[in-house]
Amino acid sequence: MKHGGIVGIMVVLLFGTAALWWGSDGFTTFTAESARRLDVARSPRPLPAVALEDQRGETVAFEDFAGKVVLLNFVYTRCTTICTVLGSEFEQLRDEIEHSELEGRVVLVTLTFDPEHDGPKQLARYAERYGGADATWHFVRAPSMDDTRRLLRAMDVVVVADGFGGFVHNAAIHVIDPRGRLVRIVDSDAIGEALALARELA
Amino acid sequence: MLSYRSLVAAGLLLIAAVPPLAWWWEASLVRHMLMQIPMLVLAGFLLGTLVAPSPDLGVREERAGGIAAVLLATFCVTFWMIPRWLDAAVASHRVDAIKIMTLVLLAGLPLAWGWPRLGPVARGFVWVQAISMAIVLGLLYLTFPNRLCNSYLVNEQAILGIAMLGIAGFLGLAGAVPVLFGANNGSPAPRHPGARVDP
Amino acid sequence: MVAENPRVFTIDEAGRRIVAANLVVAGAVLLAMMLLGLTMRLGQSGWLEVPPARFYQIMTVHGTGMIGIAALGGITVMWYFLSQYVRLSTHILTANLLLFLIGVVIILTADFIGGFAAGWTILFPLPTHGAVWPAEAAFWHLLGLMLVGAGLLLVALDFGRALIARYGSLGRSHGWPQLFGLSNDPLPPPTVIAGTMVTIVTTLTVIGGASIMVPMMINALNPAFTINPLLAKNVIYFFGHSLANVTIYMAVVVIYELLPLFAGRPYKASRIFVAGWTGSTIMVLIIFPHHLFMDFAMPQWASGMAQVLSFTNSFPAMLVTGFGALALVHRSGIQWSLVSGLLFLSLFGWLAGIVPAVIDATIVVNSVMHNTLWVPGHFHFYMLLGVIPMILAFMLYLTRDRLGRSPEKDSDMWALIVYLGAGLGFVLVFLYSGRHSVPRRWAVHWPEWMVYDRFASVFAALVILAAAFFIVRFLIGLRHFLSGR
Amino acid sequence: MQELVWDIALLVIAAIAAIFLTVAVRAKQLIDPDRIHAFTYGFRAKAFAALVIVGIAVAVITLRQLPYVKSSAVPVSQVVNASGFQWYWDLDRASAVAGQPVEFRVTGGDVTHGFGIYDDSGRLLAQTQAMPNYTNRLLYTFDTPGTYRILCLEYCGIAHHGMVSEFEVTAP
Repeated sequence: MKHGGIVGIMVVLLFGTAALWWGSDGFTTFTAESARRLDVARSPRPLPAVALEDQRGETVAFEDFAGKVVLLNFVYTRCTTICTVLGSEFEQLRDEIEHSELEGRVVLVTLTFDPEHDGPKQLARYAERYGGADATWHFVRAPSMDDTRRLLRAMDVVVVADGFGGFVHNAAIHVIDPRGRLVRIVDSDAIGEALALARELA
Repeated sequence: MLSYRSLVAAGLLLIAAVPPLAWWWEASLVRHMLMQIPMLVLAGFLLGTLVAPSPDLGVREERAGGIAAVLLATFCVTFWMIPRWLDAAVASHRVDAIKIMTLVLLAGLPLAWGWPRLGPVARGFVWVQAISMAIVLGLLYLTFPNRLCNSYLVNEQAILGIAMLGIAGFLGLAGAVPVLFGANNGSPAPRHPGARVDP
Repeated sequence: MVAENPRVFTIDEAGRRIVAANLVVAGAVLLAMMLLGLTMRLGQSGWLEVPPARFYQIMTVHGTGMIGIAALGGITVMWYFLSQYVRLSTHILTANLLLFLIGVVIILTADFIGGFAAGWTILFPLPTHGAVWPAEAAFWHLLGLMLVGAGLLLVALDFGRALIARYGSLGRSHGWPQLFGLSNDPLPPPTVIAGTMVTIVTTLTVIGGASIMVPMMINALNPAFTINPLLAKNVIYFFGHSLANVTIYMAVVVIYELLPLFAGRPYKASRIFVAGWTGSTIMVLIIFPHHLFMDFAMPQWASGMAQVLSFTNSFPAMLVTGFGALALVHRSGIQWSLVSGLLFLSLFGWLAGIVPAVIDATIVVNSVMHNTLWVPGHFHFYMLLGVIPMILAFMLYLTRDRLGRSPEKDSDMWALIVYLGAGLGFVLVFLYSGRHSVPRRWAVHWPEWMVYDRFASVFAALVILAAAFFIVRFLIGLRHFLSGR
Repeated sequence: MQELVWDIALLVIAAIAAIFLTVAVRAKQLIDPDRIHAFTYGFRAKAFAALVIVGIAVAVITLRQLPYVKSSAVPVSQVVNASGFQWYWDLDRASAVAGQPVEFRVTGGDVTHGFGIYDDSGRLLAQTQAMPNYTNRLLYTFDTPGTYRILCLEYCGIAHHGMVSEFEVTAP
């Protein structure tokens, strides 16, 4: 055992580096957000069957959009900061989709994670800010808080209270393929990328 | 055997690792990184001082073993400094349990065994690396425009960044003051095997 | 406490072997890097076809390699003389050489095969935004630098450990109690004071280097993580300036130790000497903003301070080391030999090299000189005619020229004259090109600049011949040194 | 400026060389070490005083004319927005009128570049760094009409030497 100590150092170096490599997907993924995106891109995730309610108070479900590509984002209507940016980005997306070959094949869904406050009335009012809901853009909530949590958990969306009555959450566009699986997550301002993906999948 | 140290270690574990107190620490990024994790490592360290035999520095193997042990602790702490694993520990109790166990057993314990076995150069090396890693993390958290952790707010990130730079400064001063102004008188005779001064 | 310069230096066999290995590597890399430098000048002069991508890879390797061997050679000089006063570890010096060699292999691979060519200054975000080389190449180049830095850090820490063991603290080995009148003990020898400065500066330099290279390595792997470019620039120049500078403070002890042997007069530390070195310790670490004069976003106080400190930083070199050494030689009946000649030349190179540096550290001048060939002119001055002759003098002293008693050959004097003449010509061409606004780091030169490049190429070739002569001399005498006689 | 700087540098280097030569040549004329000590150290005090005086004078003179433009400066009628990219200059206008100040707002689009203004004889007139995230304001008044060139003065990758743009200056 003349070189036992040196061997020990080598073993620790090897296993330590391996652990860090594994824990960061080859030193590329250091944050939970990028880990979530990488994981979704690698293995698409089915979404839980959850009853949703839209801005008119009518019941909808993700199955209703089967055969279409869904671009989904999360908001809460009291939000005055990032969610307004998210809204105008989806507005741009709608302008691009409508009157193009994508119309009817791609829908936009804005989902509130604050169903206790955001009822159909609040959702409708929120929709009005961006020209109202139509066949392309739906504003929905999962009426029960449990269902909302299941949805958020399935997509690894984390919502944190900001201490001022609002929330902080992952701002991103979630791309759901015609089979109802979450297949990609892109930056909320990556409109071109989201459209390209939708075109590919639709 | 109930010694003073084992009591402190048990107390630290109780405060840092037992829910719901553990969750309270983890609810804030600064508490999580700068209080809970150090407490866990310290608890492991104190437990380690109870079980580790005192070093025999005449044996070279002991020194190499010390380096391996401190390296292990470094890897373990580094792993839990990766933002996604901080997030994962908050999101999953199972990951959190693994975090607590590894920080105690794979970071604190080996540190207690390894640190007394390190020579002054190795200690200095670890110290210097700790300073630059604190600067790196400080800059990372201070300047990163987006959220690094999904579980925490971005303003807490900036606080953590400043705190990390503060820690770097503290480590620097704590290292520099004794090195520059130590009260030791030194050894009177210049003896060295490599090169002896001829009379 | 022993303050006298030892008349004879002794070293055990393990120490001899690692010192020799370090110097062989330093000599070989020096020649290789000089040839790369010549290739660049030939390419600019139009005499040799060097594709731009290859030119910039060569430029990156040349800069990195030269700083690397200046540090390796300098730290070996310092190790040898410091080991006369304190107990140093040969294992650490060996570890340093191994880390250096591994780092060199990684860097050469990353640059010549991976295509990395961001210059030795690795100015963020260029390393990871090179457009033609992959980010992985940047990662590996930076990793190579980190290994070289880790080796230097180990030696510096060993210096620190040994100095503290012997003197109690770095403040004491720096002579501070005597400087501030708190102690009447004799001052530590000059080499110990210089070694203390090198310990402090090298350690802080490596901390700075690691603090910026690790984020850049993360950026190479994960582009989403970025760094503020101006902050990065500050840290990079803190690291780069201090590292390039500290090499001369490592190597300069060869003057303190050897020149007295030739001149027959002792070189003793004084309170002025301690004050000068203390000033250097502090100023070397805080004058780096003189690299950022053209960054108008820098706070003006930082720029103004950097200009003033750059002026004052020349005082210790000029008035302490330079003046002291000249006084030592003046009318001393010094024995001129290859070694004492190189020592004298190196002192001139250092002091004269400060002149264009200080001038360029004036903000108004910097406006029209920054990043012209004036800048390489100034640092080639003190590297080629300062640091390198110090290391060469050390190599030749060890192998053949103890106390200058060995017979001098005509060829020795000729080599010295060629080295000085061609070296001076080489750096003056750089400075003259700077006077004519020739931009720095251009692979392709405009026709009107090529005449300068051709003169530079001829001078460079002559310098290489002289340097090769010295290094061959060293290699021939190496067995003599290793045998310990 | 360049000529002055070169002359001063050459003069001081020559002076240092002369001192070294003198010491080298006279090294064999032995002198009593005690006398040399008193002589040289008295001389050092004078040299120190001289360096301090020259240094302060140069610092005071040169620090009064810094190239940095404060944001509160008088408005300039000619503004040029310049961005450096790998490997070209993007200038929103490529001409100006002589005799009136021009404000160059310089930034880097990808990596750090250097914005250097050259006249038609190849002389560097003024420069600033072109860095991402920052806009540096460089004020320059062209005295004579003609074709000027913008050269990249910070190494920015393998076509660094190709970053040259022309800038026309017309008579008022």
